[in-house]
Amino acid sequence: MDLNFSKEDLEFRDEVREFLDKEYPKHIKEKMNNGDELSREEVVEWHKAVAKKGWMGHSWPVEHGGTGWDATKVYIYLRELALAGCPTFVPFGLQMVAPVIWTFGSEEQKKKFLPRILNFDDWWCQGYSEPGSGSDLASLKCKAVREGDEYVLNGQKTWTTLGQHADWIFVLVRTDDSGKKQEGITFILVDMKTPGIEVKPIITLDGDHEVNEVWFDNVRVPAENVVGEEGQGWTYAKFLLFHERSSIAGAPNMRRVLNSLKIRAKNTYHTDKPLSEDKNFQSKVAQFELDLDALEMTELRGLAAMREGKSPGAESSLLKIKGTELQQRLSTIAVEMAGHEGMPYGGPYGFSDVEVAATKSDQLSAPKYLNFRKVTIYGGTNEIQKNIIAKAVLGI
Amino acid sequence: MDLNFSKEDLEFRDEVREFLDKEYPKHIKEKMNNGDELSREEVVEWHKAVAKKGWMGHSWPVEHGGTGWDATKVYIYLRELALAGCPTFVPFGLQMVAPVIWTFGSEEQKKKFLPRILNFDDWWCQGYSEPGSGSDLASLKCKAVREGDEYVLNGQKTWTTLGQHADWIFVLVRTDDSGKKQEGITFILVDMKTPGIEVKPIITLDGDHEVNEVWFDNVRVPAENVVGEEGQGWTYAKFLLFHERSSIAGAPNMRRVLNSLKIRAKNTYHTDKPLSEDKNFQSKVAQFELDLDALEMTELRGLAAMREGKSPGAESSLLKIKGTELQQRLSTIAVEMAGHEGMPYGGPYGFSDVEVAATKSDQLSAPKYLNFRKVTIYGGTNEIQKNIIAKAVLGI
Amino acid sequence: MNLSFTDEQNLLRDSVSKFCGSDYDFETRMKSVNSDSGHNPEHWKLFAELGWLAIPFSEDLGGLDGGDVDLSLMFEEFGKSIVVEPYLANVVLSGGVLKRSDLENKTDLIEHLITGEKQISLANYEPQKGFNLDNVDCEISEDGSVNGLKTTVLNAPNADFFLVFGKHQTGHAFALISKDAKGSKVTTYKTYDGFVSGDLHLENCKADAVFSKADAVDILHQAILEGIICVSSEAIGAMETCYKLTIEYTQQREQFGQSLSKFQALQHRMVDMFMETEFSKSFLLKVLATDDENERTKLIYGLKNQIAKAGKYVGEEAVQLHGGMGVTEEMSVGHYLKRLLVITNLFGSSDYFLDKYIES
Amino acid sequence: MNLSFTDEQNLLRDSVSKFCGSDYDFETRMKSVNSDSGHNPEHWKLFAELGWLAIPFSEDLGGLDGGDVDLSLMFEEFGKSIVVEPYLANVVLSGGVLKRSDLENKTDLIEHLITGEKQISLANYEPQKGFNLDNVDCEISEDGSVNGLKTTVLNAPNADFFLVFGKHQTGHAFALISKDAKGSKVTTYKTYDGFVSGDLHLENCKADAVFSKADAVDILHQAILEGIICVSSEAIGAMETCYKLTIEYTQQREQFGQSLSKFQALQHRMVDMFMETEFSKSFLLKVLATDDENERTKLIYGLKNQIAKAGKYVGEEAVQLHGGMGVTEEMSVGHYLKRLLVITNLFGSSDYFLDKYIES
Repeated sequence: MDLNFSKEDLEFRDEVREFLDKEYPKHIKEKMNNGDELSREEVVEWHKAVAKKGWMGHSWPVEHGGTGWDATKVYIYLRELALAGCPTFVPFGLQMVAPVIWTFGSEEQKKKFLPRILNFDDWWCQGYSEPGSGSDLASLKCKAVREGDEYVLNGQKTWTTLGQHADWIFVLVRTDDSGKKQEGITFILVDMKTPGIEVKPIITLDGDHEVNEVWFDNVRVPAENVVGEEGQGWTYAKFLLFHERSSIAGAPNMRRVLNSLKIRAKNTYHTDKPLSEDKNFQSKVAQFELDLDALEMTELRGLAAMREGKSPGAESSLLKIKGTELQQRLSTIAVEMAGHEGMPYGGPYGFSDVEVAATKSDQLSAPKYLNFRKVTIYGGTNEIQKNIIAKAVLGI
Repeated sequence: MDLNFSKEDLEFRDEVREFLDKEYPKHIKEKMNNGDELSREEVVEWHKAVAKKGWMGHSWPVEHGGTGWDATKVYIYLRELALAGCPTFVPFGLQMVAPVIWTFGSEEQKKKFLPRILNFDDWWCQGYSEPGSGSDLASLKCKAVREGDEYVLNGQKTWTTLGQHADWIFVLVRTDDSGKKQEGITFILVDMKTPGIEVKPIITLDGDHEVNEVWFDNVRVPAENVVGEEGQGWTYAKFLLFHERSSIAGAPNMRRVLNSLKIRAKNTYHTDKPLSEDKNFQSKVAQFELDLDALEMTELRGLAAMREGKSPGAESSLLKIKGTELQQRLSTIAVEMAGHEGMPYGGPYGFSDVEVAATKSDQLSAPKYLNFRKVTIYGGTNEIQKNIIAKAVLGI
Repeated sequence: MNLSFTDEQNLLRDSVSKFCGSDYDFETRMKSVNSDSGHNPEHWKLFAELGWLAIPFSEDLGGLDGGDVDLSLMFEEFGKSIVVEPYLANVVLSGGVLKRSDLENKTDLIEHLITGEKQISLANYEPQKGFNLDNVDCEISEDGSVNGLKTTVLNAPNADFFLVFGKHQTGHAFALISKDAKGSKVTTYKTYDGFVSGDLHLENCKADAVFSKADAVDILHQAILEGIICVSSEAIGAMETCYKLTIEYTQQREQFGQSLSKFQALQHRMVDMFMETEFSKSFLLKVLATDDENERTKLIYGLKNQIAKAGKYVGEEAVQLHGGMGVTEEMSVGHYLKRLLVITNLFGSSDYFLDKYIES
Repeated sequence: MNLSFTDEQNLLRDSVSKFCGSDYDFETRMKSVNSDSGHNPEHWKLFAELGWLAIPFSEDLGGLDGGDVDLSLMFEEFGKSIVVEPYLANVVLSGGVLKRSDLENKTDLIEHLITGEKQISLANYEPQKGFNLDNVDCEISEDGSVNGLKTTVLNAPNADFFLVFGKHQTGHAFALISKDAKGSKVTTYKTYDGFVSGDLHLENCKADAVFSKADAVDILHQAILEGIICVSSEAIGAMETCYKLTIEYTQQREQFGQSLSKFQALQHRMVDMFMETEFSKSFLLKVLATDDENERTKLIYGLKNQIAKAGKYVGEEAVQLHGGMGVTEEMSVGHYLKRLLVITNLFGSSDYFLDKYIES
């Protein structure tokens, strides 16, 4: 039992570092360091750079273009990316719809979609939640009626992250409402350029436009875009949720943020001594660090279990809960650190053109805190995750 | 709005102090200060001293021998008693069965029982809980069948506090099980000397014998001992629970314990400086103090509301939850303060005859902590209190 | 011992409550927030007409002789609707400094405050100088010229005058600076709770007056203490609305075939929110009912610590229990969290005030 | 990177687990607790026969060359049944000091430990001297006579020898003292977790040997660090049993017409207990898998802090969710809480170790 990397692993780590050094676009890196938002083009540019290197399929089977890395390599890879402050991968194609397609899709669908996903030619988004469905996903109402070789979609999806940029959307629709709510759900792939689709922004507390409503008004979709069988969509949907594991990026990314915060604390004064020497601050940071260590090791235990062929199963709910709680705690430490200098609104719709005396980091602390309120809600609220653990792990 | 006492109130406070100075038996005081257990005789001696002064009925109506004090005087009285470290009053007669008797009892019952309660001639205990009934009190099974002028009791009660000392017990029995579980319950008063009653000790985690099982084997009780109407016991039971308000003694008593703890901290060393100068300890104590202030003021708000004729209602659940949480927190601070020197077992069944190097306070810290685990469970668990607040106060 | 409000106090509360209840719904508030000045001049006029702006001033200053209890009652009601009208900045902070000051024309200025004709902002905090009030670099020279940079000057864009706190050869002093004074520049911005604020740059700026050279720090301290009572009361009002909104929302919202409010885990969390609010109210009451000045100051530090924790907790829970809807701009609940978060950090963090409490 | 156990380690765990599962139910444990020696000599003999007492000693000392991982695995299983056999006192602490020491006859003593024939207790802490290891008054003089008072000497009533840590003119040293030595007196008592312990009074007591004068503090420190890993592992085992007992109890217990485990608020709390246990396991794993000595020491401080908090939390919740039954001596769950509380405070409080972590 040891945390040391083998010589081969160390070489691989150096290879990742070299790649990042050379191919991680400088202008994107700078924006990420400043906490600025990336444009659609920049996000694509980053993904393309990775795709060109052949490293997009780190979680994919080799037959579909996966890298074939073992768990340690995947860990090293994602850790290095996070520590370098790279943007996280847009997961909707790569980690969510792709496994559904290669597991349940037709040969045509695999050929048509998988290579384009791996190359980030298409930007995917998710059509799951509906207003009123909340955590009770299966109660969805968005309708699809078959007419000849097409399905006609009507209804509304919501909380569609980055839907404003997307080329394709995977949608859960109701094709039959005669049975139980889990039955009669169909999983269908829709080109966002199809007439009748409207994307409306939802502005969140931090003032950002990240999520959307997606409206379907008589949207005609070829029947060949149904994945698997009509009415079996709930099975695929659950498979996808199960695959939407909390990414390993969580811990290394928090470590990077924590480190920069500790450095800033040396020059931050709430009283006449720097915050870094303040006992309350030290205790808060130490306890956070300890929890972060535990989170990271829990991720590693999961990876190790997977390597031994065990399924990580509902334990991923555990990572989701703890990881998101820690993200929120970290953002709280940053807000407290900023004090009243965190008040000037540095969010994307603020007076970012005005030169404010407070530092950019201080100004960004509250928008980040506010943005992070969502992480315990999206992807299945933490309350739902607890229900899952209670049932699936503890058997109660 | 002010917390100052009027001249009259101050005079009353001095009167209480003078009484305590003169009439609070020295040997009891010493035992209380040392954390030793009192014998039955000593508990009775203390109550008799108060009764002699005519101050037992501080919460009673004047017509039954109450003192007729206003809310401020009651507050002052109980606060002084707690600050002087007096034993709390045994509540089962004084605060629990007495209000039921004067509200629902017959004239004969009032005449027979109330003066003896006020004079502490009888020690009462409570026969409510049963094994298996837990918080679902109304599911009780202890049976009483009428035979002529008597009821015959069979069954078992549990968690009967200080039942080993009691002269009388008030019991909820099932006289009819044909209807809903809340129906067919009868409230009956039973002489503990009646043949067929057996009291068996329950030893709690701290090693103490405070609670008991009480078994009824064909116990014959005169029908005249039924309070109110047969089958209406649930109404009286709820009235009693409502009257069993968390006593105001909670906050002043904690303040006394906290103060002695702060003094000890000046001579307690975990490192090379005294604990009283340790930042962690200071923060913990400060936060406790702030919460204690809030608890005390919440009690005062309740008293003020009562003075204005408003019912304190389910808000007493709020005091129960917070008060017991604080008691547990305080006992935890004491255990932490003791460190490994709290390990020698200083409970009532320990080697108390051996001269141990650790101080008596340190040795008592763990038994007290363990004893206080019960406070969030007894008298309706804090979970049940939350259900009550949700329903009765928040209307959900 | 007396924990009751006077009839006048009850009347005042009813009148503020009525205004907030009938004239200040969430939509109205957001209109003010999104307007140029960040508040509604009509409301401000109304506040003046109702006499609210005169409350904490003594009669000889043209005021109504109100005290902390009156302010607290008002702010609790303000908090329930997270009112953005600049009462804190003008009346409590600037008014609080002025009324205690030895400024010659203070009666005039206070009169303007009371009528609502002029607005005045207190400028004391500076970038990276922390929460200790006397820790400033800004210099007020002998001849009244002022140099320095002041940050998060509440309500700055609406201010006709600034009360600038700075170093002075006697120790510390205040400088009265009009908004058009040469050498002054205001950078205005919104704060994330929807209020307006600004930085004040002063370069050889000539003050209209320099005052309270003998006791400037103490005056500032007293005004801030009063400010803490006000924002704490406001937070309590906001907390109350938070748990009430949450109850309402969870009762309406159905999931898995029953209303969310029927899930026991959520019920217990709403009870916790309610309890935090109630115990915060009690602590505030203790502060208000304490006469002894040292004890009161210590308790105010404790209050700020408690409110910072409880307010943040209740606000966060409210958003969480609103689920996805809670994090949208569209729902009011998130705006309560924003204001509570600002209050948490205003005048100093929760840790800062715990330390002050311990040291007192 | 390798987080797997070796086959030998898995075998060891299975064998300990089998013993605890089949020969060490709660009743058996309480019999040991209530016996004179506070443990069962038959069990101790069995431990020796199974080779468990030889684990952490090198082969040349007659041991099995096991390491912290092996000890940790054992203690996690011990914790599941809160085993009271004096493994920590004898093998980990006394053995840990002896194996690192320069005591001449240490091989003999260790052999006696391994065969279970002799028991040895470490005596280092003193009344009111706190947690810093080098803070002792006990004096070991040139000629080997020892004066001092040692407290909470684990397993004292069963000890044939004491390893007494004290001041020495070279700095610090250990003194080997046999139980019958003139000038020594043992006051024995139970600790509230059911273990036995004692105070050791030494008055001009002649030591059999004085040893490790050069590095006594460091040796003590190393033994205590190993002790922390052991009790932390034990706590994790106890935590696991706590949440499992709670699940079992709430499933059986019916209230208001359904089993307690169906109440969502209670479910979420059991999930929290489970989560605390799992994350504690992860942290322990991090410690075990870290090679660098400084980093490892720092992490052990962190581990003790985490375990103290998590263990107490899980134990308290287990008792609370058992309701009235939880606070009786009769149910096992409360005894888990007692042991967890002792572990919380053994070697130093949770706050103490957080500070040590911060300072490292």
